[in-house]
Amino acid sequence: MPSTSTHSVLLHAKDIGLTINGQSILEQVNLTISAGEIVTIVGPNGAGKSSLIKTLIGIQKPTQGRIHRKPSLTIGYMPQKLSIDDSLPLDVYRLMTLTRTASLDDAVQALARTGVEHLIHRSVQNLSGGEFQRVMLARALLAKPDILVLDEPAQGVDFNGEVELYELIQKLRTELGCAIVMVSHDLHIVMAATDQVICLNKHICCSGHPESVSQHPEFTQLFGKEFAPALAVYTHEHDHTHDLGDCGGHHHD
Amino acid sequence: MPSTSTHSVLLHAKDIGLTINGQSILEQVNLTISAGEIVTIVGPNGAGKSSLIKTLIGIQKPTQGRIHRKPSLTIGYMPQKLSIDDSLPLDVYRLMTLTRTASLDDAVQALARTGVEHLIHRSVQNLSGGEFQRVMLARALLAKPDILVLDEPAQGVDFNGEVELYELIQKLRTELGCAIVMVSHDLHIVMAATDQVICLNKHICCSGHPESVSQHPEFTQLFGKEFAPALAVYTHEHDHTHDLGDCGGHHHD
Amino acid sequence: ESLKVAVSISPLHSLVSHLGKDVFEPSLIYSTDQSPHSSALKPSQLQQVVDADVLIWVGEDLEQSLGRLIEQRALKSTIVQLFDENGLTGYEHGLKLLENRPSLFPQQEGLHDDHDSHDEHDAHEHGHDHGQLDPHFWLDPLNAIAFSKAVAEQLIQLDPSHKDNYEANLKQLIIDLNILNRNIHVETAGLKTKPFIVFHDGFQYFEATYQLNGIGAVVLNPEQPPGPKTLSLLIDAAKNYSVTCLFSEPQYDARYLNVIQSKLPFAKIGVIDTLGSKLEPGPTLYFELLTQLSASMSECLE
Amino acid sequence: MIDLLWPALVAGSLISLLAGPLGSFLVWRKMAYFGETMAHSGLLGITLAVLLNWNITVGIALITSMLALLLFALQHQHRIPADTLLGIMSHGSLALGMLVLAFSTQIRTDLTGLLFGDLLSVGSSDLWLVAIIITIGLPLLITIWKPLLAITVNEDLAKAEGINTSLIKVVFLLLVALTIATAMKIVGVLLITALMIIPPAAARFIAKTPEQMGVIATIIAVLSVWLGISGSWQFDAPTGPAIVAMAVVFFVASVAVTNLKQKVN
Amino acid sequence: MIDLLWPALVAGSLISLLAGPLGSFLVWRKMAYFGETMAHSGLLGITLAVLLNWNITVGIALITSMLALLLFALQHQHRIPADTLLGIMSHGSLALGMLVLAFSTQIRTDLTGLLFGDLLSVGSSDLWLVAIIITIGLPLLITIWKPLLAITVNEDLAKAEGINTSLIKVVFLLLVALTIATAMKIVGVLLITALMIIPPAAARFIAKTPEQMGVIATIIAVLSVWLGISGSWQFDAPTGPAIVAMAVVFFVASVAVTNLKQKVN
Ligand SMILES: Nc1ncnc2c1ncn2[C@@H]1O[C@H](COP(=O)(O)OP(=O)(O)OP(=O)(O)O)[C@@H](O)[C@H]1O
Ligand SMILES: Nc1ncnc2c1ncn2[C@@H]1O[C@H](COP(=O)(O)OP(=O)(O)OP(=O)(O)O)[C@@H](O)[C@H]1O
Ligand SMILES: [Mg+2]
Ligand SMILES: [Mg+2]
Ligand SMILES: [Zn+2]
Repeated sequence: MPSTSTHSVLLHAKDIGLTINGQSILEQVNLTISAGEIVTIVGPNGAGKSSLIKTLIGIQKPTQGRIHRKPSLTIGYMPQKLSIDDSLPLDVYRLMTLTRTASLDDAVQALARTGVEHLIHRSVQNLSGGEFQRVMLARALLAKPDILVLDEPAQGVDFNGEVELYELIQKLRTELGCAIVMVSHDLHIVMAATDQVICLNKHICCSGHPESVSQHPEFTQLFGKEFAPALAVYTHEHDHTHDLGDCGGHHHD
Repeated sequence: MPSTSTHSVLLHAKDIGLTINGQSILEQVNLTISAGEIVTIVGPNGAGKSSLIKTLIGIQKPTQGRIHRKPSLTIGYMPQKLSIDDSLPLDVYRLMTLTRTASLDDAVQALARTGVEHLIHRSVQNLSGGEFQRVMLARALLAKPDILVLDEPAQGVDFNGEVELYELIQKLRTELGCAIVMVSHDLHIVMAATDQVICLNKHICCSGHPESVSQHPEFTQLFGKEFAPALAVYTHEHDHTHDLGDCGGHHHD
Repeated sequence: ESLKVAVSISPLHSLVSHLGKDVFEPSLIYSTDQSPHSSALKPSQLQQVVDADVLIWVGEDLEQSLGRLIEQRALKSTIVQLFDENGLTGYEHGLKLLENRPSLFPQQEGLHDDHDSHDEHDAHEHGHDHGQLDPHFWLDPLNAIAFSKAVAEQLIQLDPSHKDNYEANLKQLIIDLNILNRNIHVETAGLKTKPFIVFHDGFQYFEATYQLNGIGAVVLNPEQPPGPKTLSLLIDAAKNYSVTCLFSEPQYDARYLNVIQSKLPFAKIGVIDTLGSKLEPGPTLYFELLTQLSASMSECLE
Repeated sequence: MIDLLWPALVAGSLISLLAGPLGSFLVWRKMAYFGETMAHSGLLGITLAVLLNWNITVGIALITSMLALLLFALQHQHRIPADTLLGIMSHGSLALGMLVLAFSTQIRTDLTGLLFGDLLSVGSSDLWLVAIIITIGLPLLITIWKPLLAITVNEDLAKAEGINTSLIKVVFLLLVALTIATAMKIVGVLLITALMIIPPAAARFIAKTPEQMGVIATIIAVLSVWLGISGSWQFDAPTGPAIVAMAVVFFVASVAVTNLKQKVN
Repeated sequence: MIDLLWPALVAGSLISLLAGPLGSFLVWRKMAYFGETMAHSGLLGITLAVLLNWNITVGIALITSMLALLLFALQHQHRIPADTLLGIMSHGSLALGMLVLAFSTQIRTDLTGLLFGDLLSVGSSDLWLVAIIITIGLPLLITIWKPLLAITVNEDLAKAEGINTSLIKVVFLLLVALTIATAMKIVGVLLITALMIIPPAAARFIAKTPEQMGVIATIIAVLSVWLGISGSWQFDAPTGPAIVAMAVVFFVASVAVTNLKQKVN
């Protein structure tokens, strides 16, 4: 069983399944997120990570299963892909205060944490890819939500920025006490800064503490042995059997 | 001077400058790209990498300087950001053959090289972030252009995919003999698979072979000493002097 | 078999019905509630037009969809059109045509007020543009007689075997029209000095025949709103002449008239229906139409 | 002069207050042709009202609200863009209206009246109506401004961060529908839609934030109304077209100045 | 019956051949209201033609082409969306047309005729004109199809990969403008724009590629014409509205079936 901490449970997903146009995208996903926890979802492209996140925060309705959210849970979300139409004059400050209010000072401070405080009055449509990503991250921080949900936050962020970003996420948890759910492909860094890793490939292949997960055969099948230092093997509880080729491919049934 | 190989010169940029709305984005960029060469542009977010690429291939007009392209040069381009409207029914095969014709077999083969041949008949709007990136890459390969221009090709691609991708790029150069210009933040991998590194921060801070560049003080200033193994120092020829803080900051003048 | 005659609008259809009594019954193309200006044709209307031996209409200024059809299709029918944009087409028989007027009508002698005498001059200056003849000619019973004569002549030419019927019908119709004319003269005799304003100038033939005293129209073309100065001049003139009656038309919004009315404490708004939209098509329609017109005028003006 | 023109000035200025900010959303949400659609559906509304013996205003309000809800439902799928949806609804309801009309004698409609209805003919009861729309509509719009803007930027983001997107969208659509349905009876569709989209478009080149765009659009709309009405008095031109032409002048000036600035830099 | 209706059937079917694929681009490029804009500018064209003693068709063609070029120029900036630009041009030219008209009395324009023009009154010279448009327009459209599609997906990409984006876009805009300008004289704007946007919208739910969408849209358009004309004959209803209503039926069916399928899955 995933180690549910003693903290209060913010969100609990039970037997989630998602099928779009007859195509199964998620199957039998069970998940619990508690306050102050950093959960990282890893998995190959097309594994359903973004879909899972959207289902958890209520953008996408699951076709099976149920999701319990703590009443009046506030969510900060940073989508994987976002494009803002040119017809809308929108500067960075206004984007950051879109759904919540914040003073200019607070906004600058949040931007400073992601290294882009000089962009505060720039038009969002003119930002470079990495600048936009940093702004969106600062925006998510600013809201001080109960859960911060980040879909590939480091995508397009430069080398230094990426390192700083994961340090920042660590810090945030202690400062704000919020839970952080993120998707990332950067296994090096993820492994170092995560409480719970969920390895997804349509269903949850394995989950648990980073050290244990990295030893799991399905994990090494997906990501190679490079990330298998040495520690206890965590066994997940599926009611079906796995052969080795199972989770590595794209078609798991 | 950048080492121009004995191969034929495909593209030559002379004293390129770009100013948009009074804001200087590129300054005094000189650049030569020869056939069969892999050129990687690195630099912090907002350094002007994407702008430089767009200027080189003629999407953006430079406000200063001139660009010479070999007559009838064919270009394969993979932009950093691309969103396709939902009103257009477009499957992967059709996207790949948008500007050039290719048989279904060839398209499948190209997709197979980026590991997503099973997506050939999927609608592009439903692809996951990484799947789309892989498809766009396969699309760029399929065209067999003289220059392949890739703006952060590995963005959103999963861990295994990223490793394979850089191997693929190496292979392509020898197979197709085309030049490859790419932007990347993944310094580890870039360093291993590049002929010429251009370190950009509005202007070219330093450029040359990876080993030499990684020793350059401005490079270490930008990216930390981690990437400075040991080799000759390449000195670039600016007509202005640098102090140490120069290239690391966002405002260089 | 008898002659197939199709007539575009109901007042003309009524006159032709008289002429065809005992010989043929003309068909009506635009039903009374269909605006000849903007309605698209239905298949049955197309059939009617294509089948007709004789097609009688006013012209493309009025029946626009019919105009397109006549222009496009090679029709077998004889087309009776009394005038086009260049003037009379040779059927005249005494048809009197009027030019479209500016918003503030040039006044008849004697009713003139000095300050707007330039209007008359204007009307002459624009007198020879295209499309400047007012097509609502049938509102003058004498024009109705001219029209009937022209149609009868055509009918006799096309269907000589019924010459006697046509001549007799025409004779009777002329008598009836003259009686109608006289009656309306009597009814409107007391209205001659009473000034009024109409919504759009679709009605000057009636006005001219009975020497009524319309002083202006809010719009010249119902699709074209007036300028504020025009409106203000109309209001001034209305005050000047102590207008007590404003006429709206059932198919158009009376909103401008309401504005003018708000500046004229004693003015009423009456309704005139120049197309007879509520009347049953047939021989009697024309007579009902004009009677109704004069009745609504005297009701409002008295 | 003022005597004749002041109702027009007041009504035009009041309507501009709502047209500026509401129109900005129409521009952002690619619904510039909402007004046109409402006008065309108005024909159907009138026809039905006459057939079923309703009050005509009720008929129009009902049909336009239904169309707004239909638009909401159809926008859930993302494959047909907003302007095409509006086009389908506009042409569809116009065609339906004409068909119903063809089978029901004795209904006369003044479509051109709906299209070109005129500020000059505004009376005091119209002024009251406009005042009522403004006092209800403006606070309502201000209330939904922030969440609606978030939805406009990105619907997923807004939903994730706790906004009831469906509710806000429905309120917005109904607000626009009813505003246009009422205003078009008074000033005509040409003027109300032009006031809703041209000033925001002109403001786009100047504004740095959505709020600025709303405010600048309102200012341009009010100026267009005043200058347009003065011009129309000066040259005895129809008022509505004069105001629209004035707004176009502002738009052209805005484009020209922006282009010139870029050239200079 | 056929004897009476065949010109309408032929003209409608021929126009559908071009309306399907051309309309698909209008939907993709968010220009559903291009036809409406052309119709409104038509008024200005007619007015100017009468004033300057030109042939009316020349006047319309000139103004619509100029508007198409203006649209091209204005689309270079990306801050005003296509539908708003069309709205501005449409209302602007209509207002201008009305102003010019106001100062030149005695010009009669038939705006409603342009809007509701009549398929039933199509004659042989019209058929020739339609045939000419098709024989020029269809091959031209097929020639620019591929590059235009690439531009529609992403203009930067198309440009980088060697497409002369400006040329293709101008050709496309002129082609649509001239097609609509001619067709609207013959069948009316209501019908031509409805045939251009409703069938592609219906086809969107079925098609997997752009080419399929163009072809399916054409089929739906032709079916709408045939069924609409038969229905109009059956019930003696106005033809244009009957065809539009038929196309709407196809659209509704397409939406319904798609939704049902998703529910079942
Ligand atoms: N149209 C524009 N108007 C104004 N500024 C712009 C425009 N486009 C880009 N910029 C600015 O130019 C700078 C360079 O942008 P560019 O996209 O080239 O950066 P980049 O090196 O690709 O960054 P990243 O690594 O984040 O992708 C950025 O600061 C960006 O904000
Ligand atoms: N609306 C949709 N209709 C059909 N298939 C979809 C839809 N959305 C996503 N998919 C498919 O579902 C799968 C999971 O997508 P998702 O975006 O969740 O993947 P992901 O794990 O986030 O991948 P990546 O690492 O590339 O971002 C993909 O194969 C994708 O093609
Ligand atoms: Mg994803
Ligand atoms: Mg970039
Ligand atoms: Zn498993």
